[in-house]
Amino acid sequence: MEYVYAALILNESGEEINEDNVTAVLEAAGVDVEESRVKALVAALEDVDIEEAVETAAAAPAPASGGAAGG
Amino acid sequence: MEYVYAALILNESGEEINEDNVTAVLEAAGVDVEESRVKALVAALEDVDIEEAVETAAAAPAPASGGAAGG
Amino acid sequence: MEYVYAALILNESGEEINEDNVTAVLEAAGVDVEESRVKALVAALEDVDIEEAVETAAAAPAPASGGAAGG
Amino acid sequence: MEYVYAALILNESGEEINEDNVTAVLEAAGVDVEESRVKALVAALEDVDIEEAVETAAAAPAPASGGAAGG
Amino acid sequence: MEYVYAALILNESGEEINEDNVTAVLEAAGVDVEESRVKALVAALEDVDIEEAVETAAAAPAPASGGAAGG
Amino acid sequence: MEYVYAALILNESGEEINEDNVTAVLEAAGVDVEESRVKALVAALEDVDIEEAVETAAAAPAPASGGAAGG
Amino acid sequence: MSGSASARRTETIPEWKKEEVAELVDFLESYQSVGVVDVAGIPSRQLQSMRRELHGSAELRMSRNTLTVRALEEVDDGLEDLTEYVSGQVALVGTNDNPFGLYKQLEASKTPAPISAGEVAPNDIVIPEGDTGVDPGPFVGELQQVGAAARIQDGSIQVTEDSKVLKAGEEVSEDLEGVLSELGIEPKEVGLDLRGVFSEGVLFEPDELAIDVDEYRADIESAAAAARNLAVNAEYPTAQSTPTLLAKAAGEAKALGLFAAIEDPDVLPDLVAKADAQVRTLAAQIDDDEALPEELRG
Repeated sequence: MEYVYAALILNESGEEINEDNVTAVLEAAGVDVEESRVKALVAALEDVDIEEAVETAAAAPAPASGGAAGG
Repeated sequence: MEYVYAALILNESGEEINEDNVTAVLEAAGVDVEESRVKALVAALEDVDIEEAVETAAAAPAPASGGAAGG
Repeated sequence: MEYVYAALILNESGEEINEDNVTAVLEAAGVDVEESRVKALVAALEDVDIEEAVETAAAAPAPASGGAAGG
Repeated sequence: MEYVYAALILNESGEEINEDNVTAVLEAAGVDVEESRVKALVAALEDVDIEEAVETAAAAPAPASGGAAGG
Repeated sequence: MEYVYAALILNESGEEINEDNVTAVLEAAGVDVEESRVKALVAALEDVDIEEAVETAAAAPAPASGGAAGG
Repeated sequence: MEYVYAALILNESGEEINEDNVTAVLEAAGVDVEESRVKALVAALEDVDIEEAVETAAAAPAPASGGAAGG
Repeated sequence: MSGSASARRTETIPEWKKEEVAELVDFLESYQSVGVVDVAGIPSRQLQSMRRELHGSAELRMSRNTLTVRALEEVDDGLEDLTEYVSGQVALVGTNDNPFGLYKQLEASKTPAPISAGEVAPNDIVIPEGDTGVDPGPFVGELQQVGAAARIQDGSIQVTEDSKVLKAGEEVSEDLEGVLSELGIEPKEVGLDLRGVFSEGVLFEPDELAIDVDEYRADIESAAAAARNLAVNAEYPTAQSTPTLLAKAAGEAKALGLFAAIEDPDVLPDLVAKADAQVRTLAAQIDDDEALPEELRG
C-alpha cells in the first residue's frame, strides 16, 4: 500500500510521480524500497487518471464508523 | 489528504507516527509542511485505531470496482 | 444553522445549553443574536437526545467529497 | 468536532475564519482551546469553499427517524 | 409543530405571517401561545420561500456523486 | 391544505377536531371557510389515525401533496 | 318561496293532502340531515328489508312527488333546494347521523344484481381472467363475440385476461346478458341511491359525500411532511425538527471535515477510511501486479 500512498501524496503536492520522487517519499518513511516495484508503479500510473480514481473512491459510500473514536 | 496519506505510509512501514516522521515524509514529497496540521494529525491519531478504521472501509462496498472506468 | 452549531459546541464542551451560553457563543462569532430564536432552540432541545441525533448523522454514509480540495 | 462547528458558525455570520475568531467562539463555549488545532483548522480551511463542502452534506440522506415522536 | 402549521395556514390563506396572525390562529385552536416561539417562527420564516421550503425534503435523497468537489 | 393544517393544530393542542373548532381556526387565519369542506374533513378524520399518519410522514420522505383536501 | 304563493296553493288542495304534507313536514323537521334517495328498480320486498336495516339510524318516507315537493318548500330553510332531486321513484330519508355516515351506510347496503338487455351499464363491465368452469363448447364463441379474450384450455373455457366488454353508459345487448348470466356476473349495484342531502344548512351531492379516507390520510401525511420540511429548512426548532437539524449540522461538520481533510479526532477515522478506499480504487486501475503489494493484486 505504501507505494500507492506515496503516489497519492505526490499527486496532491503536485510533484511528478517518477521513480526518484516515489523512492524519496518511501525512504523518508523508513521503507526498504524495492526499485522494481517503484518502476512498475510509475509505469502503470502513466495510464491512470489519478484524480478520477480518487474522486470515485470519495464518492463511494464512505464507512459509517465515524466519530466513535473521538469520544 | 496528504497529511493523512503520510501517516498511513508510516503506519505501513511500521515507523512511529510522530511529528518528525510525518514532516519528513511530506517534505520528501515536496509539500510545504504546516507544523500545526502535523501536530493536530498526530494528536488526533493517538486515539484512532488505524487498522480498525481501515477495516470498516474494507467492509464497506468496495469502491474498487468498475465505475472508475467510465469516461 | 448557527444557532444549532452553537448548541452542538456547547454539547461537546460539556457546558449547559441554556440561553446565556448559546448567546455568548453566537456573540463571540459576531452573530446578531435574536433572543426569541435562542429561547425556541433551548426549549426544543429540552426534549431531544442530542447524542442520539448526532449519531444518526455519523451513522449515515459520510457524504462524499473530492479530496481535491486539499491540494 | 467543536472546532469545525466554530468554523461553521463564523462562516454563517460572515466573519473571517481566523485563529482569533475561532478561539473566541470556542472560549465562549467553555472549550479549553488548543492553539495547534485552531491553527490546523484555519490552515485546512484556507482554500476551501465551505458552502460547497456543506452542500455535500445537505445531499446526504438526512436521517428522518429520530425521537420525533417525543413532542 | 402547531406553530409551523399555523404559519402554513396563513401562507395558504394569503395572510401575512406576523406575530398577531400566528397568535390568533393558535389561540383559536386553544393553544397556550408562547410569545417567544411566535417571534422565533416569524423571524425564521422572514427570508424563507415557504413554497420551496415545504417542497424541499428535509430528508434529501442520497448524493448522486461526490464529483462536485473536483479540481 | 389549510383545512388539514387546521386539524393538525387541533390535534397538537389536544382540542377536539369538530366543525366549530376547525372553523374557528380557519377563520382566525382569514380563510373564507366552506362549511361543507369542514364537515367532510371532520367526518373523514373520524376514521383516520392522525398520530400514525403524522409519524408515517416523519419516517418517509415528503410525499407529493394529496388530493382530497387539496385546492 | 313566498308565503302568499304557498298559502294560495294550500287553499286549493284537499284535506288529506294537507295532512300528508303536514306529516312530511314533521318528518323533515325531526332530522338533522334530510335527503332524497332514488328507489327505482328496487323490489318492494328488498325495500322492506332495507328499511329494517336502517331502523334506528335513518328513516325512509315515501309519498307522492308533488306532496314531497310541497313539504320541502313549506319547511323552507334551504330544504327547498332538495326539490330538484325529486323525480321518478324517490323517497325522503332522514337521519341524525352526519350525511357522510348516511352515504356510507347506504352504499354498504347495496347489493349486486344481474343486468338485463336494454339496460344501461352503470359502470364498466369486466369479465375477469380465469377459468369459467364451463365445458368446451359454443360458449367460447359467445364470449369472444362480446369481446372477451377466451379460449379452451385444460378441458374448460378460460378467460385469458380481464376483458372489458362494455363501457359505462352503453346499453347491454341480448348476447351480453346471456354471457353475464351464464357466468353469474352481477354488474349492477341495487340499493338506495342518495341524490342529495341537506344537513344543517348545507346541501351535499353524492360526489361530495363519497369521502376517500385514504386521501385524507395521505393529506395528513403530506401536511405533516410539509411542516417538517418547513421547520427544518427554515431552521425553526420544534420537538420534531430539532433532531433532524442536529443531525444535519453534524453531517455538515463531518462533510466539511472530510472535504477539507481537517485533522480532527472525530474526522480522522473517516479520513483514514477514505484514504484507504482511494488507494484501493487507484490500485484497481493498475493492471501490473508487480506494481502492487499482494493485498491489492486483482
